[in-house]
Amino acid sequence: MLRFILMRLVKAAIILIAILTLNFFLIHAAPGDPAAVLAGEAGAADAQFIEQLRERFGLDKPLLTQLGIYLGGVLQLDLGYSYRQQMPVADLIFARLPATLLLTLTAFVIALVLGTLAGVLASARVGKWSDTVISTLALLFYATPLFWVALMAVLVFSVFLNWLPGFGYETVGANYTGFRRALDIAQHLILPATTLGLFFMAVYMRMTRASMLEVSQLDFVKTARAKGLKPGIIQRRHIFRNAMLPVVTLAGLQAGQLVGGAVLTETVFAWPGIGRLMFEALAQRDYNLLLGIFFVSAAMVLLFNLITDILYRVVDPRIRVAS
Amino acid sequence: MTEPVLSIENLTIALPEGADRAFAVDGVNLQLFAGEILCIVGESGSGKSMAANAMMGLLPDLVRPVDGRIVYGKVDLLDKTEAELMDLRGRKLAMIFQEPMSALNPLMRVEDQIAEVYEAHRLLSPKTRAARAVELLTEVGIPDPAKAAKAYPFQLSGGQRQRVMIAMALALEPEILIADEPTTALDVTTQAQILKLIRDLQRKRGMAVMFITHDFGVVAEIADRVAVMQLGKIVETGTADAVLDNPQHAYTRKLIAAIPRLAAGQAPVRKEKTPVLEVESLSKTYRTGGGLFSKPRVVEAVKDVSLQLAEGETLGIVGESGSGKSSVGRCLVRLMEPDQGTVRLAGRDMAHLKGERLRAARGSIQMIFQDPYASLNPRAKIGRIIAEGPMAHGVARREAYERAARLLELVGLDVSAIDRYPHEFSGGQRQRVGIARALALEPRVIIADEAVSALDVSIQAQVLDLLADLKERLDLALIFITHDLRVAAQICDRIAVMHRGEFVETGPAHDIFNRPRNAYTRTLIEAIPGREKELATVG
Amino acid sequence: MKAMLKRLSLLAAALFVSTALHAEPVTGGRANVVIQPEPPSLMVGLVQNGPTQMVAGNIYEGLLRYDTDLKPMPQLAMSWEVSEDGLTYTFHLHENVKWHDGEPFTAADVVFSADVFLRETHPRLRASLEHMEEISTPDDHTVVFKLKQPFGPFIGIFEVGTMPMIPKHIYEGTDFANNPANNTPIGTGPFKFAEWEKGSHILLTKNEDYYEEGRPYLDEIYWHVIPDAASRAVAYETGVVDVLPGGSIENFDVQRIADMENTCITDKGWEYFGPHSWMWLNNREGPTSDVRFRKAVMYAMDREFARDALWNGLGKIANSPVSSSTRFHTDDVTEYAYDPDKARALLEEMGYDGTPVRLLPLPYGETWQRWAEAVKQNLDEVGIKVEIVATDVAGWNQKLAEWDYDIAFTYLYQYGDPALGVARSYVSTNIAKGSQWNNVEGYVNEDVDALFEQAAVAVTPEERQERYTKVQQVLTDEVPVAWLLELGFPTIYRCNVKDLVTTAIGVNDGFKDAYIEK
Amino acid sequence: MSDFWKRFSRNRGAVIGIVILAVVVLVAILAPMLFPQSPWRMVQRPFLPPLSMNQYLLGTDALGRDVLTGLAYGAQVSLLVGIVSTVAALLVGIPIGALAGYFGGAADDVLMRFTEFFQTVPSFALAIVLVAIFEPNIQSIIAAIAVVSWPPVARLVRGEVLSLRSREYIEAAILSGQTSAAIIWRQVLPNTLSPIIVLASLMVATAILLESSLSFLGLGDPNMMSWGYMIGAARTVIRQAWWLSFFPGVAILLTVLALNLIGEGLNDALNPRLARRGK
Repeated sequence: MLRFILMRLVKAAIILIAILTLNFFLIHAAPGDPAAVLAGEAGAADAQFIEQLRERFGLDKPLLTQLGIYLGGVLQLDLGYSYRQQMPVADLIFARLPATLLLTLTAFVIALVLGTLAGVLASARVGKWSDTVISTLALLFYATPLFWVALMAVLVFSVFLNWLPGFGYETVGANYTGFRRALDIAQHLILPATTLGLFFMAVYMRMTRASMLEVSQLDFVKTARAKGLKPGIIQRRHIFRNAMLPVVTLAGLQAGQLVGGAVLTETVFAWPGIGRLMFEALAQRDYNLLLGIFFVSAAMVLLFNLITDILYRVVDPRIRVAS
Repeated sequence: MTEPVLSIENLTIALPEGADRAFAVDGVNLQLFAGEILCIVGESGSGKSMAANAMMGLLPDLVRPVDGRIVYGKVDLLDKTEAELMDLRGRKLAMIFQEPMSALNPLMRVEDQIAEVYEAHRLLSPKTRAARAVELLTEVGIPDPAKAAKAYPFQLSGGQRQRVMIAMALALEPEILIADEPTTALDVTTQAQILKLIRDLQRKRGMAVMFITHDFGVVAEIADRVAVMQLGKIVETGTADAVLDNPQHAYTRKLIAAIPRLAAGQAPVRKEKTPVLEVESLSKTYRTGGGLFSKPRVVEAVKDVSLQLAEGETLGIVGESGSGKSSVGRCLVRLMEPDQGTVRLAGRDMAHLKGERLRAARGSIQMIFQDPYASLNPRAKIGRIIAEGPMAHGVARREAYERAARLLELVGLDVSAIDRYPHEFSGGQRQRVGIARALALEPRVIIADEAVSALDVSIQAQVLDLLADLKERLDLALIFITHDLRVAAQICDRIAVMHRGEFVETGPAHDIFNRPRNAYTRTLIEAIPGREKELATVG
Repeated sequence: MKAMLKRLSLLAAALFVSTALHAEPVTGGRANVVIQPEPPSLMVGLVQNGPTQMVAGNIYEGLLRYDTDLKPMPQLAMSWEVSEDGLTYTFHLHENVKWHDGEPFTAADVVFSADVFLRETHPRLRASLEHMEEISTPDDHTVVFKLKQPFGPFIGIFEVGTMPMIPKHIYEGTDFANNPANNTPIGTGPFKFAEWEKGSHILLTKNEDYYEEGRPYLDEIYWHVIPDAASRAVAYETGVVDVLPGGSIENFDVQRIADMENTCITDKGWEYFGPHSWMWLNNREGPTSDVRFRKAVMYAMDREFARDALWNGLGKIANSPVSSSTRFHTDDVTEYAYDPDKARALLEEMGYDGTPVRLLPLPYGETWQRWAEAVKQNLDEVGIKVEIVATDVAGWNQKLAEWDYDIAFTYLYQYGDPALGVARSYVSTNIAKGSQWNNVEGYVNEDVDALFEQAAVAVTPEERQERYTKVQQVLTDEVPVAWLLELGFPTIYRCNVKDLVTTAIGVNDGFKDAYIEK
Repeated sequence: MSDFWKRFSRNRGAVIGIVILAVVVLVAILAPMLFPQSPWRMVQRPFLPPLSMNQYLLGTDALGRDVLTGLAYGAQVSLLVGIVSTVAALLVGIPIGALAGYFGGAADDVLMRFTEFFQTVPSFALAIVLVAIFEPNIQSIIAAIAVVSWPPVARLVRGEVLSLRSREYIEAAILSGQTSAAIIWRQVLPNTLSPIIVLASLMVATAILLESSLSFLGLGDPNMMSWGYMIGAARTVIRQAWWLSFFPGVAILLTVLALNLIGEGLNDALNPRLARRGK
């Protein structure tokens, strides 16, 4: 197992460097540079000022040298300095990361738990009305644009009904502490986490349902019935566990994509996470910050994949023992 | 006569709309007595499995019994509620299946799967259940039962898995065991062991066993009584000896006649011909897995194999699964790259040709495949399937299609087939198309890789006749790869027995069957189901 | 349409009643204010963008403030004199001013700020300092600026955003950009920096040692970072914030928020900046190089509609390159009313062949995007084919700097004087690739160059006015750019927040005088 | 084929999907005839609520532009982007998957690492960066969507080809001396068609969602009236004018739903083995 993890880490590191390199060139291919943006915000600038900024950012060096400097830093776990924000990139990202993690993980858990439950339920009553209702809902969630659901949710629950806060991470300026603060954050979390989770919930539901139905056709289920086992036990012990294998794989893949989906959710709900940070960094050509965000989100994808693989090994003895 | 433990009366099971016939099982009457093994024998689609599943109440969703009764202990099982059936299953009626791999839950330990039988009927404590599991495993003859109990199914061999299935079925000492083709997926030596195990256990416990099979050899080994099914109906029942020795119904007779006889004829003395194919020291080793940190697994599939094949000669390569027989065939046609050795085809070494020259040389050695459903491109018409080869070798389109038409006639199909798609044909017809395709390039050598294994016995006989006929007419050199010694006995002039990648014995077919020199060859031949019976009959 | 206009006029009327009454200031309380976007830094000597100035204007101070008529008022300088020849500016500083860290503020700090620190870091001030001969300190509380030649706008450069006072004892001899003290700004202002939680809020607390007795009134200012316009509106509605500085919320929301109870709105406090919007028209090539085409563009645009639909009826239609709040503005110019027929006629006359023109919107949010769409439709309707080129801030900067556009939206500040904020966009000596704050349109007219040059150095206001009037007339005739609106940015606040907007830079230095009525 | 239609039309969802999609396609094609005026034209006062004027059934937006006209022209953009980007993704994904699956070994390794790499980059973020960098216009949007959506195609095709590769008829084709190119083109790819068609119909749906998400963030083609743009532009005025974001959202929902229904119907009809389950 240890060797497996080690191997995966080496592979992950290579992929990360490749991603950083690709993005490095992509970003530098974009028109405009951070010096000009920064100068623009100052309201006026002359060539001397912009040159001065370029020198400060190291933008006057050849591109490959810049890449080398950057990757050299990354290898020492230094993500560089954001000149736009006048702070180390790592600080900026880690200030925002908890919010994104809270949002995405909550959404992920909601989606996974409710999605699989609904899928199991639907597969158990396949063809009956409850299956139809669940499947139709899942299809609707699946087809609805995330940002639109988010907007509608704000409109209904925040504007019209005034039940839940429609934006932000916590009540600004309230200065709650302890449990009160946790409750406050939880209230703010409900709408964004649910809307972000809806799509994935639909995905898991459809996947679970299909997988349950497929597994229930397999021979060992017949064996289990031939033993005289109750349908409930067969569902749980035999069908569900086997049906979850593809769902686990998918969940791992999707968990990474949640980070991307968070950009939209964070935008609509003004959630102070790295999705928004990325969008801002992009417009301002904050190269280091943008690369840092890509680094962190790709690392998260890889981490999720790793967790999935480990989980898979725990669930599936064939893989566990074979290695 | 004593009361049957179970009797099936006029059982009729309907198929869903759009199936090829209305009833899977059509008015079947059967009686099963304690202490006997009743074999239900029939070709695929005869409805024999359906009947068995109906007894367990395990019919597929869309299939339902419409008439008749299944009487067990004076009550009709078809009337029972699901809960009542649940109580009977495993306790009074148990079942084992064809595929021991897929019939076991891959994610559960063996002992847990056995213990579940007790759990389902709320018997024993969890601890004693585990102990019982080991006892049962011991009883079904699994080596190191304590270790096997902790194993997952994938860690066991096919035979061991089937033993686990049997252990599970026997856990609550049921009155009736239903065995649905339990040995079909197993190698012939393993099959012999499992058949013996079932027989022994049945004797010991006085169970009634309903044994479903397509193989008359197996019937001869194990059956007390036989029921022959055709298209959902029972056409003949009787004691094993009566049915096998003196079949009454035409269908039964046809089936029995189609079984290849073991008695390999003395090969006619042939005039010496120059060998068309000479293979020397062929080796192939697989390496799987392995990477930065792990060692690869090495399997020597083919070890130093040499053979010669003359024009008009048929060489059989026989062996169990994993023996490397298919690898030899694939190395010869270069679907697989041999590591070492030479393959001289009409004087030219095929083993080291590359690229365009290999492509051009391929015409002279062709292959007939096992699965008639997988060997024809479902999206191509028959004409194209046959003509493609010649066209790839530069034959003009028209000429290639004309040749295809001639070949279809040759293999006994109508010329109109040329414009039809594979799915319009039966398995046997498709196999004929496969043969026509192999002939289209006018090869010197044809390799038939399990070419009749997927076919029902009656179809198998027809295809074998066709091959024998073609061999005669076209003076073909044929390498016939098979696991079925009966088939090999019927068609081959010489036989090579393969075991763990090596030819352990090579010789004329007659000698191999009558005077096997190698110990493995002997085991193999002795394991052929129905052999004793046949020898006894022939005398 | 009528109903809407009525609503808008009510809104406009509301603008003028807000600051009318004066009562006795109340001490204490906290102002909750929106800050958008989050400033990169509060060190106003290094970073001069809008949000930095807005927050830091209450931490740092300049020598002077300016009222809404741009008249100088005392700040760190108690009083000042300008010599007759307009060459010597003498400032007398408050004597008991202390930096937030307790060090005394002296004339040496002024010299350090203007001549050392800002000369290096502040390009806009650097340009004005070109006119300065020397700076001297006869004593610790007197500073004398001596000019090379008269420079009318000089008196206007002492505001906190243009010439903030930087503590010499902290910065002298250090690498200014990387001085760790940048994170804990030290000024002389009425409020001290207390706390900054990135992504959340900035807290300023009252400077108890402030040199003006009794001020400030507020205990603290809480600047909320809410990175979403709709959310900022909600924050005001739910009472989380009390002040929405200009540009905090989308213009479409202004009407609704302004209609709320206890809510006041003003478009004052921007006079110093005089935000003036126009479209750059590329004078070098393409259809826009033809003056008839440029005039057609002026006639084709329905600027009144844009103002009413997009800017809540706030702001004025810009009829001249000089904003009406900037000194030396004149109305005696060629006017371009909405007249599509005239536009079509002009296009006909020049023989416009339907060559498409590329339009760059200003990438600063929805309003600007909509405006570009509206203008595109206006131009379409007189037969000008327009293709909007979407780009973000960085791309927009680059395209302008490299003259890669036909028409491009922009708005620039005028800093109270045409010499500071107007001339730069029209004089031919200011044509250079690589910047978007110069003569980007590539307009060349020697007369205009001469008039601007003379006006800047003329000694008396009358002389200056004469030349600026002339130049405004020439420019409106030749339409080097298409002027749009003098933007009105509304500051929205609870009516019990008093005396918030009293100067020409409004909220930027407004909390010194502001108090909250209970 | 008739068998296919029979199975397809037996699926109620699929029929509903086809009907909705047909309407959307018709509206897109007929938009210039149904609504001769440009969707950008300011025709009435801003924020006219729906149903208040017969001529402008769904009201007007912040600049007084007709919402219904916008929806009709938006259909063009959504379908155009959805279809073209899917075709582009297929053109990239199918060859990569086919080559990797057919040749295996080192080629497979290299191509699949490449594919994996693209799957590791958060796809929506990558799309945003690509569009922002190459500046939002119809080409860059299509390219960005294609870039982030080809990996699943490659994986699917590879898997299919891998399983077909060991099919006996492919081996027979090799033995009959056909070239690799001919085998891939004539034997392999035709048999991967059904899953590709199913995937493609779902990809069109996903592409429409992606385009609308990009437009919503302001990364749409500014010269094209798209549904995502309409919602994005309406976001800031959602409290004054709910209809501005509501109707385009419903349009996206219905179109994407229709494509998903069709995809499922196709799947059931093309893979009858699977279809029998669960009924």
